[in-house]
Amino acid sequence: MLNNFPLWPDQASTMASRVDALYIFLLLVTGAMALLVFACVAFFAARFRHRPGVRAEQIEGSNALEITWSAIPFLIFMAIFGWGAFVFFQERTPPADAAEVYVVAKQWMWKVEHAEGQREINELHVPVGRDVKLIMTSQDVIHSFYIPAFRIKQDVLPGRYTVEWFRATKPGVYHLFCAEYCGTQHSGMVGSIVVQQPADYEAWMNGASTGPLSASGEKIFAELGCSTCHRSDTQGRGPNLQGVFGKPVQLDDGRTVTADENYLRESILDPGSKRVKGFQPIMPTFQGLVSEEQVNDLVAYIKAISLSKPINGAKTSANRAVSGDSSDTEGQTPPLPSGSKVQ
Amino acid sequence: MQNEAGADGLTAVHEHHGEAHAAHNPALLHHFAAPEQQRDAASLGMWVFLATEIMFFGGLFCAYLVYRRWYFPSFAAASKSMDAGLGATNTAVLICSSLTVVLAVWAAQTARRTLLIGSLILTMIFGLAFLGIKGKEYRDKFEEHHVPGVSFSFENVPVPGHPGEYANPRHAQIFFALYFVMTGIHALHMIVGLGIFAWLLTMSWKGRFSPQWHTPIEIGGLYWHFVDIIWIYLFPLLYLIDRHA
Amino acid sequence: MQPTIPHPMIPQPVFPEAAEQKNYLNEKYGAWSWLMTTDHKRIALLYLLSITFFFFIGGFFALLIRLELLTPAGDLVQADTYNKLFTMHGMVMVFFFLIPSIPAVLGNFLVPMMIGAKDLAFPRINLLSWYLYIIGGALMMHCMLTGGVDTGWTFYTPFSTGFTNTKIVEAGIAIFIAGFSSILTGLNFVVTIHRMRAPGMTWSRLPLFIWAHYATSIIQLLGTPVIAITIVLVAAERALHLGIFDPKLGGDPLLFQHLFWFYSHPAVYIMILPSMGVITEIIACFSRKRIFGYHFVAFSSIAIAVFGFLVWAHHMFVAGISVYSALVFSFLSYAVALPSAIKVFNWTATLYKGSIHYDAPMLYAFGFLGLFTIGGLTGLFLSALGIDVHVTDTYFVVAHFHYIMVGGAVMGYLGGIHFWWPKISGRLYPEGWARLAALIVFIGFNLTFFPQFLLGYMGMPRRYYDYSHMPEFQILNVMSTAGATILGVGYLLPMVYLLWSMRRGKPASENPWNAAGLEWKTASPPPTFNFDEEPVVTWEAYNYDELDAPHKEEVPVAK
Amino acid sequence: MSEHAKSSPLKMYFGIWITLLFLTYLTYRVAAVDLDPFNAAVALTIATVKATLVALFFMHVWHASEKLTKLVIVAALFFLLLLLGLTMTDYATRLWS
Ligand code: HEA
Ligand code: HEA
Ligand code: HEC
Ligand code: CUA
Ligand SMILES: [Cu+2]
Repeated sequence: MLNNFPLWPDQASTMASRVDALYIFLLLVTGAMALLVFACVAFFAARFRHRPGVRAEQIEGSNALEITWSAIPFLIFMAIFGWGAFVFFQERTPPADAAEVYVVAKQWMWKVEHAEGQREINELHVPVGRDVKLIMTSQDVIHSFYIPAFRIKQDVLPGRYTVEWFRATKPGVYHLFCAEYCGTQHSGMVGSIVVQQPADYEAWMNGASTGPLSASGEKIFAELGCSTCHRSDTQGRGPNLQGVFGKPVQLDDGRTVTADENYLRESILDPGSKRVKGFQPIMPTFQGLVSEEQVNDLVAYIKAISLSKPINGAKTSANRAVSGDSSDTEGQTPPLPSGSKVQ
Repeated sequence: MQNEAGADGLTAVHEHHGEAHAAHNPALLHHFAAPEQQRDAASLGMWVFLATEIMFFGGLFCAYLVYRRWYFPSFAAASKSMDAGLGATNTAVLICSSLTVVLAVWAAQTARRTLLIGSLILTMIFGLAFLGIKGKEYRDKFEEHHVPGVSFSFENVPVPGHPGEYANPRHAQIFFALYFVMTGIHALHMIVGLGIFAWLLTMSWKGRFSPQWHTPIEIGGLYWHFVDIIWIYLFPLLYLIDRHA
Repeated sequence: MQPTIPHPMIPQPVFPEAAEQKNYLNEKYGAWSWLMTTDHKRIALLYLLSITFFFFIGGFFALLIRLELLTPAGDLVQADTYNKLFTMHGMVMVFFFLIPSIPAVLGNFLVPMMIGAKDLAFPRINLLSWYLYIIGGALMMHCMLTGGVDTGWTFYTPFSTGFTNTKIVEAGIAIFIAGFSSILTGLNFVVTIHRMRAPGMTWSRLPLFIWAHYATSIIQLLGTPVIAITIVLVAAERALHLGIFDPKLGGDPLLFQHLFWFYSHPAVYIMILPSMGVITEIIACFSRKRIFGYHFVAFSSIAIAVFGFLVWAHHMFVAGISVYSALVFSFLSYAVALPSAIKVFNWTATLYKGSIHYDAPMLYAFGFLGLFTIGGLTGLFLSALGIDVHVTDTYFVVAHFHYIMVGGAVMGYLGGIHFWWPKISGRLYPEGWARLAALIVFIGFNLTFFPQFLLGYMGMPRRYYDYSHMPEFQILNVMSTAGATILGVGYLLPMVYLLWSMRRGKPASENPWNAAGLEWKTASPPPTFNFDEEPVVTWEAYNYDELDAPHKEEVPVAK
Repeated sequence: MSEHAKSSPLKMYFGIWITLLFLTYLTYRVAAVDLDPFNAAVALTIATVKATLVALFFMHVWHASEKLTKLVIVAALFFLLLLLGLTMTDYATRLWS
């Protein structure tokens, strides 16, 4: 598992080389600065060591020097800041068409649900060359989903979703760590990321599956009676949920918010806090009635009916892309997985 | 007490502390050169302490600001359940106590013993009245089950100005949590203030203060006014969110 | 006057000429005269004792941590025990050792003397703050002995408020009380520096040590109250389930982090600024020079204190704050690095054309320069957003802050203790041993913490007690553990020879280093009210040209 | 701080006192009036006026204090604003909630 270069972590995602480039730049710049300082100190200490009869020369200071050694470091700092911010931006902006994986953290394990329905514990299988977006939440305390070989990390919070994404570039098995201290078995909350060639991945995919998340979501949607209010016509007491995901929503208090995953989640668990304009506050809260996994299923379902026109949870956009259905070229569907696109 | 010898010829007999000043001012501590220095130090010390107090309450104001933005409807509903009349009365009580404090300082400056003692007593009475009213409000909240915890209940309370909408009990509970922490800590400061004023009262009774030296009254007064100012903010923030309609 | 009964705790003079001198140490005897003292110098010694105690407690935990990490498997202690170990290590080291260390020991001892005052402005408050420290410390000890805490020193919610059943509230109260002690120390310094300066001691004649302490006090005064109220909220949340930090009840766990770091980031400057002050004095003295760019060094201390309040969320880049906010805080983190850079450059420039002596304090100062620079520069890595995402919560961070806190702040503290030891104790320490100790500390330190940078970039998360899934991390961990034992020896050595020197060391003259500064113009050890007559300052700070003027004899510096 | 040279400041003290009581009454009444977005602003402005009056006249910041006192106050308020303001850079720009 170790690369041929010891003391250096594997580079297995598109982000890894970008972070490493910045890191090496910083090593060089700060190394040069440190060497400069140390060389001056060492040279002065040797050259001006005390000799009997030789007195120190008093120097008050020099504004020109002070300005120089404030301005130059400042410029260097700004370069570092800018570059760091740039990389961060990429880290924080998942491509719109990434495949989605739901992650639920709990003391002390990772539960992973692929949009297609595969469930894993402390493992995550992904194909090479494919953008994957993790939609994560925690059942209890704060955890952090860390894959050193991908150079990505994101805290996983209870009560909301956080998101991170990557595109794996090298098949292999990589460490998954929980990086935020979460209690007794924090150091046991580790697992593996299995990056596979698309063909292997598909073979794995076709193994046992309980059906897509959106399908379970559809079932729950009916069981909990959501569908009594949210109907696909305009007769319901609640808004029609088709096409809501990703769109701006006008709220009763005048604000407009984008219906992202967190919004859907909040609408289910805490409907009162953001009320859609023109509707009565009649939706009951489902806090405590649904598990984190069920919320994920519902969110996946609502997203599915937003993204693809025919509402039959069995065939979601995400599902189609993974199974290699290349006929769908619409903007919202993910690109093809292709082993040859490994960078 | 006395240091006879330094390591070298610098040695000189240290002036025996305080004696020269002791005549006017028994309270001059001997590491100070002059009474003014001592008074200025004390007053600066109190001001700096008040600066730390601002930050102490600042943490609470920060939490308040965050949740008020998030949960405005429930905060408004919860705020409306408060007795603003009592809150306003308490504000007035504190303002009166600030007046008597400032009178006490003035009395000390101008050597008016009766006024000094009277003002201090009045201040304490106002302070106690404030705590009494606060106590009654706490009891009311307790009876209404508005104290956060297992017995908390805030069901079906309408949001002011939004007919048909009800406060979210969980959000209202955060309001009440902040309410109790903020007013509780404020009340704790009042109790400390009462202790300080009880001490000032005994000192005044014994005639310890003079127009030359009454620093404790001044800095005790600063503290009291500060606690008053905190309340001046707590009142609108807690009692007057969206009260109309 | 009390009869002079020899006290076993107090070193008795061995030399007859010293026997006659009255000083703060021998003026009164008996435990009571120490416990009830309002003399800032005696209070400093009380702090010295208690802080040393906590340093060894914290160090003891560190050794256990390192032993556990010697092997990948979690074999020495249980998982919960390990979690308590690093928590108590962090809490003790931060709140009961490093934050009070230099201010409460050297600052207490020197601030009044350096500005020509007889004492701090509020001597009784000063004593009170020691008692608060002791009460807080006792509570912390009690907490540790009856089970301890396992949240990490950062107390993150909702783990601390709802998921652990260890003694959070008790530890919180202990830190609350110690925080109060810290506030009172800062308050005393600010008022003293404003009100008690001797005639002629203008702001630009103040030693830079004073400027550093002034800046430190600002942070103590304005930052500490926020952690205090945060602790109150955590305790209340834990006891009553208010929901302020609990997402299940509508609260936001990140609010806790904001409030916590609003104090705890500036707090790291409480730890480093006084050390910078010490280093400045040492460098000036042992290069026999006025500090290069006095005003820049002075104002950079204030700038660090103020900017220090602007950067706290750089500890939260991956915690879930908004991207915009992360950008702002990353940018501001670079703003706070600038004044530190200015200091490093000015220290270096001070050496230029100096007359440099290699006494032990100066060796510590060199060590500080090197290690602080490395620690600080790695701070730049952490505040670069793109890199922090990878290295946050790994050993990279652990290495970063140990480089600054142990390599920087503790080095400065030890350097300062050596530098002023003649003044404090009236005795000289053995120079050869001291140089050896400085060398051992430097080597041991680097061996301990440099490998952790590599570990961190390789991805080893912090607060892991068991790394059996990643045995590739072992070699570096073994190096680190080996270093820690060397480091431990390096810290024990000064303990031994400094204690030894209290009885056996050569008596120190008034000014053994021929150093500038008012504290050197009175006896060693000083009399109770510091000066026999109120000093009047007519010279500039760091007037080494006058001290070394040729008409005077060359003053022997190295022994 | 104390200025006993001056004539009796009692009138001023009582004047401030009446003003403060009036402002309390005002803030209480104005809260019942619908000023839609401005209710909070008005309430806080009144509170600030009151606090300023107490500080300036009852705490003698206006007449008897040296600059340093003012500096301490301004510094404390500045840091309070930093705490609130920089925290809001996060809360005001989060995409969620
Ligand atoms: C005394 C303690 C101390 C000090 C002084 C500092 C100083 C700095 N720290 Fe550090 N830090 C800690 C103690 C300290 N830190 C601790 C304890 C933690 C972890 C807490 C925890 O999670 O448990 C931490 C964590 C920490 C983090 C969060 C890491 C994470 O958890 O993800 C960050 C991120 O920005 C950071 C940055 C900085 C920066 C930029 C400085 C700057 O102030 C450094 C400035 C100094 C220099 C830059 C060096 C000298 C300059 C030059 C020689 C100039 C020339 C250079 C160039 C031109 C390139 N620190
Ligand atoms: C001032 C601060 C300070 C200091 C001085 C130190 C000193 C040391 N620290 Fe610590 N450290 C922290 C502050 C500090 N640390 C903080 C804040 C954390 C984070 C905690 C958290 O995650 O919550 C941390 C975490 C931390 C970790 C990470 C734990 C983890 O994440 O799992 C490690 C691991 O190596 C470590 C090691 C050390 C070592 C080897 C020393 C050495 O320098 C210590 C050397 C001293 C000695 C070895 C003492 C010598 C004494 C004896 C030999 C006598 C024996 C004792 C008795 C008889 C009682 N520290
Ligand atoms: C009693 C009727 C009712 C039931 C049952 C109900 N809802 Fe709703 N829902 C509403 C109403 C009315 C609104 C619009 C007002 C609001 O936002 O609160 C709404 C809004 C929403 C929204 C935000 C829609 C938008 O356009 O922005 C989502 C998402 C949602 N509901 C999901 C669900 C789910 C999932 C369930 C079942 C677990 C459910 N609802 C059950 C009545 C209901
Ligand atoms: Cu989960 Cu650490
Ligand atoms: Cu920091």
